[in-house]
Amino acid sequence: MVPLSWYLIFSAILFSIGLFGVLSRRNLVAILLGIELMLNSVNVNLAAFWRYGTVTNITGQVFAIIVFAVAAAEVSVGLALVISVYRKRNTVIADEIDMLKF
Amino acid sequence: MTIDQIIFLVVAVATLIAAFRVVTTGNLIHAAFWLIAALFGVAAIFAILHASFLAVVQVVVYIGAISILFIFAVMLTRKDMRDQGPQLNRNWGFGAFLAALALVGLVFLVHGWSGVTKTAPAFPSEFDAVSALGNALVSPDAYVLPFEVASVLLVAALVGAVYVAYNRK
Amino acid sequence: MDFLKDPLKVAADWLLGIFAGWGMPELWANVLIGFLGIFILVALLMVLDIFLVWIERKVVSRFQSRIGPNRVGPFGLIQPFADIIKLLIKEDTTPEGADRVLYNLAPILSMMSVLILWAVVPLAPSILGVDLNIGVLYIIAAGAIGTLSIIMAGWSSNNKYSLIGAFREAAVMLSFEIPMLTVMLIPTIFTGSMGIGAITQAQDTWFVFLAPLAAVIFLIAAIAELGRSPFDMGEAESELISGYNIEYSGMKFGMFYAGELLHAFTFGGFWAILFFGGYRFFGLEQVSAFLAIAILFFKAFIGYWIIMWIKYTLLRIRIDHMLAFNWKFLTPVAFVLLMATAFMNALLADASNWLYIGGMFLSNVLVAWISLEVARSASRRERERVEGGKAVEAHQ
Amino acid sequence: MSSWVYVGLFLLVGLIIPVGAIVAAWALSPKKPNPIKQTTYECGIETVGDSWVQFKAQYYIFALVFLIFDVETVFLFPWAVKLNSLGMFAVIEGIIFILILVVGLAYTWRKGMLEWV
Repeated sequence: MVPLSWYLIFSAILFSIGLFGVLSRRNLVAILLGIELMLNSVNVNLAAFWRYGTVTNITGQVFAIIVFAVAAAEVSVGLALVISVYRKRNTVIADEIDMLKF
Repeated sequence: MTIDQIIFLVVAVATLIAAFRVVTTGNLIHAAFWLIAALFGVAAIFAILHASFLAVVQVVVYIGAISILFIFAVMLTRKDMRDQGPQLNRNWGFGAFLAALALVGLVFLVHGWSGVTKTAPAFPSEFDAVSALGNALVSPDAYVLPFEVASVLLVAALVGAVYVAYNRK
Repeated sequence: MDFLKDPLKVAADWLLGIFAGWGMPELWANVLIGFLGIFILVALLMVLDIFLVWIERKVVSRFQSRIGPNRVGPFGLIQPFADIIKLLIKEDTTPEGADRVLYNLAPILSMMSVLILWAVVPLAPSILGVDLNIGVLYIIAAGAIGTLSIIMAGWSSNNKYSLIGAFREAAVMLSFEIPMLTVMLIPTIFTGSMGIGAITQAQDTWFVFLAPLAAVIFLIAAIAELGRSPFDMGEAESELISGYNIEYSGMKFGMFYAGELLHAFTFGGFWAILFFGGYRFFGLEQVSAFLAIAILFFKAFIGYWIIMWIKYTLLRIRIDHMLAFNWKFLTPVAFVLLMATAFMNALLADASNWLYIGGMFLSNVLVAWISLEVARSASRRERERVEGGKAVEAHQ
Repeated sequence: MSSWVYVGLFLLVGLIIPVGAIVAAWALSPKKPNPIKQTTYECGIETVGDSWVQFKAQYYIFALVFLIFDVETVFLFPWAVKLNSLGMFAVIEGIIFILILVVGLAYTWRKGMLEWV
């Protein structure tokens, strides 16, 4: 059997890769791609804890499903904002969207 | 090593490679397709975990809807994709450092926790996760409120996103 | 007698004995037997696919008062094999500037998305395929891979037409997935399970009598998913030439074409399974597994024939009309039908069987009638707005 | 062994067969490329510019509406599975859930965002 730690380490690596993407990509869409990876790593954790805890207690899966809904809401609003910014400023580079700068 | 472990390792390594390509590929369409590969790998992990419902929902929602939305968004902003220029910002080294720090911290936390070497309990053969989910989502003493609030959240996201993205001429 | 009832188990036991004789561990032997079984099933499907080409060509010829293929072999039966040889030895061109990996991956994924649908098809009472308890969603998940392959093909070909075709096709496929998912909830409600095998076994009365409107909506949404006329916006020969697969030639085009035909047949099969009892036909399925498979395929062919009939009869709809039809008519109707079904199901939970069937049938008819009336009055107002009062008189 | 192993095998076979067909065609077919053959096919007219076309924002709006309703219907599947044993209360919850989302659809419809401009 696969021990629980493998899943946790897998999701930790996935989370870190996503975090790296969020922190270092210049493109707004690419930043959102990184966020997707991070949300997925959370879901892996939730499913793993459900499987390795009490299986009949479904809480882990309920949380994972709520995360799906949150991810859908996040992506739809996030990408809509990117497109709106692109229309106004003609750029999707995060550094160049500096309207709030002093 | 047992067969389960080999399957897990193959899927996990493939997923992580795909995830790494997501954050390093210059061409954003390719990054979106690598994201699909990574999401598919996560779906396979769900299947290995016996979370059948999550596995198909992962494919239906993430691959069938979210990644297509990403591809459409990339297409809409493609004039400015700048596939050639640098894809990482100036302080990417700092970002890498923070990501590595997060990884080390998480692994340290996992390492120090006693429950980590736990193996999975036998999967009860009569247990139907989908109907248990159905019970949990609609019974008042469980998650009926999150269930309804999720629909409010989705409507708010729909109205907000469509309003922002709609091109008023 | 056993072999007729449950051939799969007999064959599996026989093979297991052979493999055990070779000293193979039981686990590996089971996996190998599964692999062989799946391989044989998929190979048979590909053979069926070859004949679907012939059937499609013959049927369309008859619709159009032609004869169709009739030179090679009796009734032109060998024609599809000649086509395959031609596809195999045709030079395969890749357009300049194409994204080679994605360009080659797209036809493979397109075919795969169709083949994996057969994993959940219950062929007979003893042959349930992979009896997943989420079978209904699995169909949609496989469809998601199909949508992806179309976008992949359109983008990687580096051609304006294929890109436009791919996005139109993707928009249509996405849109019609909502009514399809919604009406798939209705057999799920009746059965209390998402497993396709369980849905088949629950159909003592075919679900088409309980939910005729759901069956119609499923068929419409399935045709849109397939990208067939009247919803073939992605191909649109007269404006986009061939849409997303314009740059493909040889076997890669063959994969798209064969995938489309098998997909249509498969959805005919799913229509039969979800609403017409699958392999069930007055207890005949219990006689032999082969008879059950024959019944399922007969029903699937009827579904496929109806899809062909619609394809070769109706004209292509404009894309804005198509999407408006989905979002402003089909989706609301599907939602109303779902709510009505859930409500009636709870209301009639203790009623007798006949009352239940009658109530369900009447509620479906009622929803259909009301929605058609609403659509009619709305379209009349629309006509008045566009054409002015007089033109409407002329229409009536 | 869970039944997902067989789904995995199905995926594998579903990959092998089309790949086999394409590889066989690649092995058998003649390969004589030339620049004319490899140009993009646009009805014989010389191709102008790259394949980037003005992408309609409306596709994005439809994908967005689809995403929200997709998630919503997926939420309803566990509800539908348990509906027979849960009684009227669960039905009303589900109907409320659907009605809230129909409000979203009505909003986008009313604001004219479902029009193909």
